[in-house]
Amino acid sequence: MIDKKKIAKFLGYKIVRFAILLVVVILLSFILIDMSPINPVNAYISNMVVGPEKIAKLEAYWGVNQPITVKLMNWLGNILTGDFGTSLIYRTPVLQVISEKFTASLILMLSSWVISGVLGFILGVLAGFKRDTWVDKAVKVYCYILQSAPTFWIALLVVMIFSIWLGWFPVSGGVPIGALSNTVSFWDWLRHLILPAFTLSILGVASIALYTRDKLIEVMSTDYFLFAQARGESGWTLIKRHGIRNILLPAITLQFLSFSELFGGTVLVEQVFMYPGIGQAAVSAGLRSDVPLLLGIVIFSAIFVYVGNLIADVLYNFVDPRIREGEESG
Amino acid sequence: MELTAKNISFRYSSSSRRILKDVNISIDNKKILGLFGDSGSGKSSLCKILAGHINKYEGEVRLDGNEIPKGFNPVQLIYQHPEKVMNPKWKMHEVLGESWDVPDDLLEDFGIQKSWLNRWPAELSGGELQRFSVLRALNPKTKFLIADEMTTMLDAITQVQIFESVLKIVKERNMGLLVVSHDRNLMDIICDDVIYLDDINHV
Amino acid sequence: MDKSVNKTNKFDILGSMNLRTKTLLAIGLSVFILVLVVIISFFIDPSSITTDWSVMNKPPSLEHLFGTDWMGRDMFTRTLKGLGLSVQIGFFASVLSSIIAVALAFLSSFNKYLDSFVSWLIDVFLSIPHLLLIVLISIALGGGAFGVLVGVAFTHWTSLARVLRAEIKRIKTSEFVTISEELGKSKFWIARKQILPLVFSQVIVGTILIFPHAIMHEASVTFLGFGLSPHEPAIGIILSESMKYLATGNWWLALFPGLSLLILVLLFDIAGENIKKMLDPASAND
Amino acid sequence: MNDLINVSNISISFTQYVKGLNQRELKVITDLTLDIKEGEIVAVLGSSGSGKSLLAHAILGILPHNANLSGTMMYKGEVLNSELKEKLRGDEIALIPQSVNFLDPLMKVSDQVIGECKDEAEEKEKRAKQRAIFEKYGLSEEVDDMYPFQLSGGMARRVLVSTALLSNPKLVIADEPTPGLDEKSVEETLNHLRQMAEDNVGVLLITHDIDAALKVANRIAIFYSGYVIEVANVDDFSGEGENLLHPYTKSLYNALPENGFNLTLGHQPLHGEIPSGCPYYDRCDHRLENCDKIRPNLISIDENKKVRCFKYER
Repeated sequence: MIDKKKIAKFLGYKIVRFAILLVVVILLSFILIDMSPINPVNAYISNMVVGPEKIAKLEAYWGVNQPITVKLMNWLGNILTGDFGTSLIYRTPVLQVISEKFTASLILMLSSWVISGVLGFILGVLAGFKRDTWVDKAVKVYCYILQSAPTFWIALLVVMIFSIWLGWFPVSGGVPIGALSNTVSFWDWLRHLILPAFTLSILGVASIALYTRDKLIEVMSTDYFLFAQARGESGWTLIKRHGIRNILLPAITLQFLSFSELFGGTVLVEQVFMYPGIGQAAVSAGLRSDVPLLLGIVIFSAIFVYVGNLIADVLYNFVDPRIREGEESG
Repeated sequence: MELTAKNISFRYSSSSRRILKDVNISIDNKKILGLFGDSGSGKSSLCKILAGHINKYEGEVRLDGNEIPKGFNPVQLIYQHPEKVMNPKWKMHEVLGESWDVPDDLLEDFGIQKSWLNRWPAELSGGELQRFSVLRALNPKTKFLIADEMTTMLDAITQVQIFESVLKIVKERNMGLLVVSHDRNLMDIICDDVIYLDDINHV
Repeated sequence: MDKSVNKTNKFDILGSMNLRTKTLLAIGLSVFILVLVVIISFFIDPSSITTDWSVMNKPPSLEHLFGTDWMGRDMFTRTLKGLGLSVQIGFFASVLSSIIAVALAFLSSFNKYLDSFVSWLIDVFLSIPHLLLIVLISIALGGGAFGVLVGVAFTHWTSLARVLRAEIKRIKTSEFVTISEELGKSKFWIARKQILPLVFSQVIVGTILIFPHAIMHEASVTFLGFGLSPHEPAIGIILSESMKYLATGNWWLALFPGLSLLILVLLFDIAGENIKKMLDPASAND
Repeated sequence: MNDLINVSNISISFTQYVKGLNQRELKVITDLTLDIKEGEIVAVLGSSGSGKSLLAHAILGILPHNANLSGTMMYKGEVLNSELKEKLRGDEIALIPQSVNFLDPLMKVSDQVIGECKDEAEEKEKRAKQRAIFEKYGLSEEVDDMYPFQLSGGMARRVLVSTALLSNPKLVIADEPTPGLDEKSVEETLNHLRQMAEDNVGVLLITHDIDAALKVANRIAIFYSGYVIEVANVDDFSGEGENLLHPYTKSLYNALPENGFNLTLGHQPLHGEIPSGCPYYDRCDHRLENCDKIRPNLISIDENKKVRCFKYER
């Protein structure tokens, strides 16, 4: 049984820790952006014609000439009241932009996360089980190559093959730009989702498959695996009873720890497929000096990654019986 | 010279069972003392406390009534598994050299061949490694030697060899020796006194 | 003498090659190619990559192995130059990265406050997605090669630092270290004589294995437009430009530069894995 | 009594990579010959780390990838090849492993003791049997649901012994069942082995503990540098060892604290330093002319006794 009180204590500790972490992440990113030559006023007016008194007003609003501490305090104060500011390029509140874009990206990330996890685990088990055969070699070669391939290049290849050469999918765009999301048919939306999700999935397979393979081989040389063999267990049942049981949890944990990589991959893939998600928004915000949006995205991506790490931690601390019940029996 | 441990209590972490409870023991350099007890009775923990390998415990360890000096510890401990007490990236001459310059005649006494000095620990077997670990502990500044199941993993012939060499040097230097073993016959032969550490830890 | 049987036979190739020879060969070959790429890229005169409107958009041929772009520039030369640049940035970033990792790992071994500080610092750096953090650092430093280099270096030390921290912790609780302490050795002496030799090979291997990641992240950030400036012949730039010409069928613009980068990264991986085997023979016993 | 297993001229070696991936052939067991009869306990006695566990793994057919095995094995007169090994292991041949590490850390004790089951009926039957055996060894119902890390040392030992009995084995291989146990637990473990022998099971006891071997075994095979240098009856270990044949065995016997704690100089040759002649040559008191050049064979003195020494060759 999982001890509820212990979990609550653990989560409480983790949340406090996360709060501190978040403050540091905010400080860090704020300082980094403040160091940069980005000027939000210029970004805001970009190609509008604006008079000098308007510029002065804007500068006052953004606090361009104020010391960093004052700017930071203002901004932090606003965040605490739930106001992340207004995006300069979308001209809408940052929170609204993020919630829209993050939803689009989450669908992309989660689908590829699940597919790559399941597929990678299966391939890894197969390769480890059929070690040193052609199956193993094929899986290994695939993984090594995919691991060394730049994400965006694979995305480019996928576009070249499936969109341009075969013409099966549209070349770009999550939804036609400018169309409201409720006017886009489900099929349209799915058609734009498949290629980016496919790209992220085939890339994500590599690390989980290699990890599973190595772990299974490690388990297969343990004393307990040997003893199970000595007791007449063999073949697939042996792998299932003593192999998979022992590697499933670490593999799932690893997959939860990969949220940071997943986010990075999504940014690149969205850029190539022009999928209007959080990654593309982040790149635009960075390139076009949309400071409020960029800061907002950093905070929410940090929350996203932390949640992944937290789940991994919980799995590790509360599912494995050795750690779960280790305390009491000492 | 006398090594005393007073009111020693010990547990691994705050939540776990107490392994030692109010143990008192005293070793002097005139007699060879044997310590005997069931597995799990805390013999090894007591040895580690005496030799400073465990620092968090209740009670006190004294040498002639004084605190154990900082730096080189005059109380040296020999473990059961010699392969764990050597850095795998060190050659055997470095292992010995960490403690002192061992004279050639002593190497010979302990049945160590010169050619072994240039080997890695992984290239020697348990019997040979244990000779090194004992010799390393026998720095001239060592006053007490604690042998915790020193020969349990070795064959009877090697056991005799190691004990003969150790007993010789212990007598020469007038050192104290505590022998921990589960082998009553061995203790009867070697030790002047044997004490029993039972489950409730009253020596 | 050792009764070891050395099966190396000069007159019998590949079939009976033992692991040692194969490993050495793999390391030698990959290092050779990598060095070759860097040297060649050094000797390419940037002025040779000039626009030549007479050979615009040519598919690959013997004259232009990787084809030419819309400005008539030879893609093979551009790619080589770009790879050279990648290796340089990757080298400095990974060395800087592992210096940070080693320093922090040793710092964490001093006392438990420093240890929790280091583990907390690792947490901070792990909680922002790598790519985003590199972009932030790169923006903060005003972009360019320096920005990317620092960005990559400051994001890639975490895993090595973690491994080293755990390893040092394990070594510090080992019995041979306890014995060193009781023999009166100082903390500094133990760190230098006991811990360093045991983690040395991990540091070397760790540094080499950061290399491919560093190269890929540099290319990614540049591709997104935050890295090297558009007039540098970087692989990221080449590929991001090629995106505009995909629909017109200029497939060679994306294929070859990307493939070259993949092979480069793969070579580093192979070299790293094999050097790991050499330094830790136990892993090769199966 | 019928022969259960005959092992003749078994050699096990490893191709090993050492520093810088230099390859070497590491011979762990050389030219081992041994037989076990029904209801008999035969101990293989050798120093720890000498690789005698590999004999158990060779009989069960679970040697690691990089091990090379040569020689022949017969089980009840049938050649024991890898198919037969696979059929017999866990059934007629059972292993009692060294430590709790041989139990799957993530599986409840009872689940792994009963092993894999084809259907529910088989599972029910096996569970009942497992419970009965556990009962016999004083393991309460609570133990069924425990994970291996929760077992105390003595409990773990009893669980390991009971795994062997689930399948009604004819041959039990006990690999170092005694180290780290106190006298009481050693005695208990040895009693289990005696009981098995009384039920006409053959027991191969692999150990470095000469006292344990002397207490339960009928015959003892002495290991020296990877060779079996003598197989002796347990009764020969008496008096001053005058019935023992090989000089090493005699020294070993007389080195025991209870037999005088007598000193013999020298050490076993290291791996890779084994001379071409008799491995005991440099320590031997009665060397013959050819002892340093030719390696003696293991010769039979009578039905039970064997020795590897030129002194006894005719």
